[in-house]
Amino acid sequence: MKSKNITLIILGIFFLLFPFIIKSEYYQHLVIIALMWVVIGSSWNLLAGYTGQVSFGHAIFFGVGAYTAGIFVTKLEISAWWGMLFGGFAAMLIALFVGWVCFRLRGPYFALATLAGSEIIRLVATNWESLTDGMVGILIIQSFRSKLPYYYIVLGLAAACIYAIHLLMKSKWGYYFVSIREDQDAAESLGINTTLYKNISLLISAFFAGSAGAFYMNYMAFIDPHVVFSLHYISIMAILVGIVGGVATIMGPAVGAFVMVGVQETFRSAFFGVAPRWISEAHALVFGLLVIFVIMFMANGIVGDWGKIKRVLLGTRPSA
Amino acid sequence: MLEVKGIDVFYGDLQVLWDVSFHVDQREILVLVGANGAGKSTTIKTVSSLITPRKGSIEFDGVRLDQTPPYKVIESGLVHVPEGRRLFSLMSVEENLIMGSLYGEAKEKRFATVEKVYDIFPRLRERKKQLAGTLSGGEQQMLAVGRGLMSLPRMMMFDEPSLGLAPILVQEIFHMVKRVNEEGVTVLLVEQNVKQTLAMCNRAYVLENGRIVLEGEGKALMDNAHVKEAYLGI
Amino acid sequence: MPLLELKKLVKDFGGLKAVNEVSFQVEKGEIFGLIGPNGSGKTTIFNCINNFYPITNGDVIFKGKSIKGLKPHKVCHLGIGRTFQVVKPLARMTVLENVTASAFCRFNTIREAQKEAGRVLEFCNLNTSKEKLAKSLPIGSRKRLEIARALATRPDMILLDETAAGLNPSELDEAIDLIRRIRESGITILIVEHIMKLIMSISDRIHAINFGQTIAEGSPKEVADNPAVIEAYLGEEYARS
Amino acid sequence: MTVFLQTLVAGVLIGGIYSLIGIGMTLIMGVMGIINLAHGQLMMVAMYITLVLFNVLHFDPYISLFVAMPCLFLLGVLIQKFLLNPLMKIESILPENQVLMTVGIGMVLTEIIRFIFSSDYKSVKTPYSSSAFFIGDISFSLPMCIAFGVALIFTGLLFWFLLKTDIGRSIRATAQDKDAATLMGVNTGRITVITFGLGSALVAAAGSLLLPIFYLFPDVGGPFTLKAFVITILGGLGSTVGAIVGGVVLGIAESLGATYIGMGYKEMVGFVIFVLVLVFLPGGLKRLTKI
Amino acid sequence: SFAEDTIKVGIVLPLTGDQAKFGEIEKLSFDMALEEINGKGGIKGKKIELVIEDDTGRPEVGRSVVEKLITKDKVVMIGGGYSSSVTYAVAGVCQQNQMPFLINTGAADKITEQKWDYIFRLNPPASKYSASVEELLAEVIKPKTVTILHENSLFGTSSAKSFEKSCEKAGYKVLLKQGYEAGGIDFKPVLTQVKQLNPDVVYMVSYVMDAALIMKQSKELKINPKMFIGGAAGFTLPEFQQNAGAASEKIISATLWHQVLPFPGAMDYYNKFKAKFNKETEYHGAEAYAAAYVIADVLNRTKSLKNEDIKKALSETDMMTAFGPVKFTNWDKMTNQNKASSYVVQWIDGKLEMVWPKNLAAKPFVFPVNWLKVWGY
Ligand SMILES: Nc1ncnc2c1ncn2[C@@H]1O[C@H](COP(=O)(O)OP(=O)(O)OP(=O)(O)O)[C@@H](O)[C@H]1O
Ligand SMILES: Nc1ncnc2c1ncn2[C@@H]1O[C@H](COP(=O)(O)OP(=O)(O)OP(=O)(O)O)[C@@H](O)[C@H]1O
Ligand SMILES: [Mg+2]
Ligand SMILES: [Mg+2]
Repeated sequence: MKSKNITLIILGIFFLLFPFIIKSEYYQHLVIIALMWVVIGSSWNLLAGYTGQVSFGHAIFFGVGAYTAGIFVTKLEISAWWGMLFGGFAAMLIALFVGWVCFRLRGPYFALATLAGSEIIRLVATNWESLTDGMVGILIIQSFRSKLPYYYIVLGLAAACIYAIHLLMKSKWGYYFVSIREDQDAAESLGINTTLYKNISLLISAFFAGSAGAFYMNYMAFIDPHVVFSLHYISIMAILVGIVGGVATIMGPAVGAFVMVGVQETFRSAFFGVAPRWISEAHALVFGLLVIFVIMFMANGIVGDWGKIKRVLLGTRPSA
Repeated sequence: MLEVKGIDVFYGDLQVLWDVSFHVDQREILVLVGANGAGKSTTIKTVSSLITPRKGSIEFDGVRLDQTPPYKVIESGLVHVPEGRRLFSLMSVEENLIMGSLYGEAKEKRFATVEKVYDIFPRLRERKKQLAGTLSGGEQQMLAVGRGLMSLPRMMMFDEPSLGLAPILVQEIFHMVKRVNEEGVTVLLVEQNVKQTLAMCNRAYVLENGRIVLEGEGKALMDNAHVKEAYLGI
Repeated sequence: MPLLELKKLVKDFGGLKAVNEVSFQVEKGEIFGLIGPNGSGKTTIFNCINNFYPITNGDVIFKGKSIKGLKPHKVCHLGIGRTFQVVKPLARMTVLENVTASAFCRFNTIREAQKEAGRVLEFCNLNTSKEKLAKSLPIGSRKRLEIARALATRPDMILLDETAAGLNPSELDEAIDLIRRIRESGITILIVEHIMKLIMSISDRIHAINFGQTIAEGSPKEVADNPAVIEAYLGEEYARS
Repeated sequence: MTVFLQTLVAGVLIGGIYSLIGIGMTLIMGVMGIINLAHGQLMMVAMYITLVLFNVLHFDPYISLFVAMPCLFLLGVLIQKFLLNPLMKIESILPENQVLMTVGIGMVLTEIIRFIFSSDYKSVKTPYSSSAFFIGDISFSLPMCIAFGVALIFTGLLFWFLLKTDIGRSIRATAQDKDAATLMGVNTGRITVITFGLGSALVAAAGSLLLPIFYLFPDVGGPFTLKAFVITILGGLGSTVGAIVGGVVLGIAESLGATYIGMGYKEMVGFVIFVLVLVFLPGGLKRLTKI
Repeated sequence: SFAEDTIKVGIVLPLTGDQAKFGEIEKLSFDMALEEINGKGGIKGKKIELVIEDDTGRPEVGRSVVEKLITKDKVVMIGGGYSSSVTYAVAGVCQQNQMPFLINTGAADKITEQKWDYIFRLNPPASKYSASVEELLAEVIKPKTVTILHENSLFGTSSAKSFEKSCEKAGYKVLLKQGYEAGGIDFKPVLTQVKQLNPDVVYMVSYVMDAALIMKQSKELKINPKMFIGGAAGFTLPEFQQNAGAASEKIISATLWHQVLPFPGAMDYYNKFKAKFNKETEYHGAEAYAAAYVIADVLNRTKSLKNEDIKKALSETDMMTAFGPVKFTNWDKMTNQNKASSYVVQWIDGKLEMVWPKNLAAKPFVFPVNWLKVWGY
């Protein structure tokens, strides 16, 4: 227990000082993106890993958050930073509707419905030009030249998200979420309002994903429907982050986010220019192979299967 | 007919059976008795090759079942009526029965056998088009047994066939097991209903914590002090 | 006033009348047995009481108020706990967590809920398996876990659906003891069971149904001697023995 | 009126193609319960096979059908045997792992094809590619009519196969309870493998028939995967007749949507129907028609 | 390689993902130009090294790429920029770091409307693609009614919008304007509507395969306007003609570039590309090819490899390329924007011919056209 606390403190200090240790904007950018994925992955994990409602449409909430921030600028002419607050709430608003429709379904049907939902909202964003400017996208002026403010904002968001989920899972709600995942009928018979608690989980999840979206708008300064409502690059990536790191673990998505962003960039840049160029062209292939590998050999993710990984790395056999 | 020799069985790292040996003779009714979790179902599952033993051998009429893939076991004339019925819940009653007769002679005589099963369980005939999943517990049990009969087996293994059945049906199930046996089918029966099973069987084994602790004729075991205390509640 | 009253309860499954105008009253503090051949509609009646299935017709009155149409979790909060014939453990939670989750029904903090859970587990003799995952329990313990979970919601009434199926005679005695102790703690019991030794010895009154319709009601002895019950359910052999 | 009729005809015909894509899915998803997000990618592979046969051996796509189907059968068999079946033994918290696996498979297939063929658009040009005949004012595209006919034939065959043959029953039995099927003498491993193979072969047929009408690039599969889901859910899981009805209904709905709401909303119509059916008509059209 | 011997230039392109096809053409064109430039001795004895990185079509990845190019590879300037979203993200970083960025494809108008002095754009913004078609309409076709179909991409939407505006200005009635998701199989529903409306001009902004499908299906439906006009490069590619067959005949299209244009090296580039890579190239490739030459020219002229000097050299650019003249000026609301013109080409007897502007025309514009006869009905 104690050594765990010490590790956490060291990690915390490291992240607080990171921009002063590593000055390269390139690495800072990668860490900012990874931290953003920590938020998205953790929020997905709350809904899918803990509550058992596997969403294939987290892009809905991410995108709505991003568009809220963007539309604040284009339509209301107020700072996109307001989006950091309201993006989360806007995502919750959509989540209410998504929940109303999709929670009538269970298991893979829920997954498919959320997938369809994200495609629907992408098409709405594409076609509703008067609000979203369609495929022209929304372009804002970045507030800061330096990366530091962005870094600390997203670091704060990630820390808040992980800590909130940590607290949540130790409370009544946490127990209820897991009960729902294990057996909805049993949960209902134990006095758990499954509809309500599934929605609560969804709302919290949507809030964080939406905030991450709003952050993306602020940081990247450009969005269009294909970017923020992308099935592959947002919804599926969120699942991968969760699964690679370990579903239903607090730190899993955090680990998953850094691993996924790291692996992606390593291959994309052909091991930072060391490896032959064709490796870079194969990075999408590598990505696919990685998915297959993780599911086959580390079904519970890096954190979930840590014992197993350690055994393999150290070459020890499981004790009988 | 069936010869189990010294099997050790594990679920993952957890050992459930220790050096279990027993044999079933032609045409007899053999009963396995044991408390909850003693490993009765595990034994049956191992015999029907769903689980592979780490040690020991299982031979049925000269066929090494522990080296036979599970789906081939039924072709050797041995059928397992599983615990908890395990029906094909989205298929109709009749289709479930047909699924019991996929190979050889059973396939040729399929439709005659279906009628025979309906005669044994008229309730099933009434519901032949209903989906198995919507049957009540008892109806499902009848169907599970009927499905087993469809393969025209030489030996049947029943895993708690009376579980959850009304007394009137429990009687029927036992009658039926008897009848099946009288028609020349060897029976291996696992039951909690110790009194009745011991009364009707030829021989029995008592399984405790994964080990065979007693063996003997049914009537003899009924008089055994340990059995009386632990299983008959006397 | 009866604690629970069924008024001409009807449940249709697309043409099939699984329950057809069944009425009975369960008094506070009694053990009320419900028997009937397989498929006669017992589990369906349970599912109608806590509204896993919507009722086709009729009414269910609990503590003087209709609970028709209330969501299952509301029914639980009103004080009806239930078990499932096909057990539904929260498989990848420990036994303690299973019961704690249900204790949250009456307690809001984790400490109180865990304390309550500990108490209930003790009561059900599950203390030794506290830290085991629910999925690793043998079937007998799983059935007891069902009961423990229902008890942890502090019900006034509990519905037990074949919680003794698959137990051998000595285990059966433990189960009977447990059910008696539950009643002694002031909880009314509505029980479905096929094991005559159990149901006949502990029930105050028994209600027998067949094809979804009432065929008899009365004391265990009355019901056991009822020709309709013998014909439909017990069988001649049982009656003779 | 002409606009309406032409829209309707266009919808029905495109529905034929959709049905073909849906039939494979209904087998894999509806019957086996495997959610296959690589379905469209499998079709894409079949299209490339058809293309190569056309370019190298000058095979007509309708003949290549008989090559592409076995090839995809084999590919499906390999995928099921080496990637999906092993998953059943792995215990994980979310059963949806299997879904993600197919996402990975889809990505790998796409990227391999991109490696071989680059991202360029490809197409085959046949004499009948753009031939049409007229009934009154309404034009009927010939290749689409052929695809429609083939869809009908395959539906009939599959319907019969699943309901009336022992392998068909074994397929359904395996989907519902693997262990029980094993006890009844079904080699469940082989059955799942065959089923996935068959589903892949069916979508291969769709690919070969689509090629003369459409064109080809490595990412062509994705949207069709989604369409296949819509069709399968709309028609009712596991219902072969449902697949064809679902395909045609989707085709008509999209066409009407394109005409009367706006071309940009065409895809959306499908998804909205999808969600509506999932929520308000669970079981799909199968529930209405009872087939 | 030794840092002293080479000058590193970063190129940001989508080499995977759904835009990879075009990224690939541009990459090959850059490589080809690089070989030529270095083959002729490079820049003042040094060779240019292009560090081409994959942006995967995602803005945040594009940003990773450019941060890496700047901080790790220490490039002296950056080129490329395919999709608008990535281009914008990259431009933002470049401006912040005062890193000269020569855009050759990213077409959103807004990119050069930010008053960013380090950002230069070789290609015209999306809204200016149809200028010459508008001239042709006014002078020859003189339509009364128009229908517009466009793909729902940034390029499709904004060029359709600007075309609609100019139609309104010219007094043509726009009967229908519909966007569609690229990659559809069946355009008949919307084409049936077009047929019913019977416009004088059908204007389509589509990429090559959609373009071929739309024309084939128009032929199936016997749509009969005065003219079918393509608003984008899709209608100028050989694949369009191969796929649409007879349905491509006499179609006209706006284009930014075509190998038949009388620019020095245009036809050479096309032929060389085809010979070397055994596939077709089109205007995206030409843009990249020209950009490489602009980069070489700038590096030749710059006083030093300092960012400021390169920026200055860029802004003084005034040269002829295979893509046409390149000169960066400030006009409308834009900064450092090259004023490339657009042209009209027509498929005549299976060959693409330049027909507008008149002074550059290789063949006279065929008009009016009896479509049913052309299609062989
Ligand atoms: N899949 C499994 N994984 C791990 N342990 C298991 C599994 N199935 C059974 N066990 C354990 O193996 C032991 C024997 O179980 P088995 O089902 O064979 O008992 P049984 O005698 O049939 O009991 P019952 O009367 O309850 O049916 C039990 O302790 C049980 O918990
Ligand atoms: N969801 C359902 N759909 C259709 N029919 C159903 C459904 N559930 C139950 N039935 C039917 O209703 C009848 C009553 O079933 P129920 O499960 O209530 O019986 P039961 O009395 O509990 O039997 P058992 O003692 O075997 O558990 C049965 O005939 C069953 O087939
Ligand atoms: Mg057992
Ligand atoms: Mg029941």
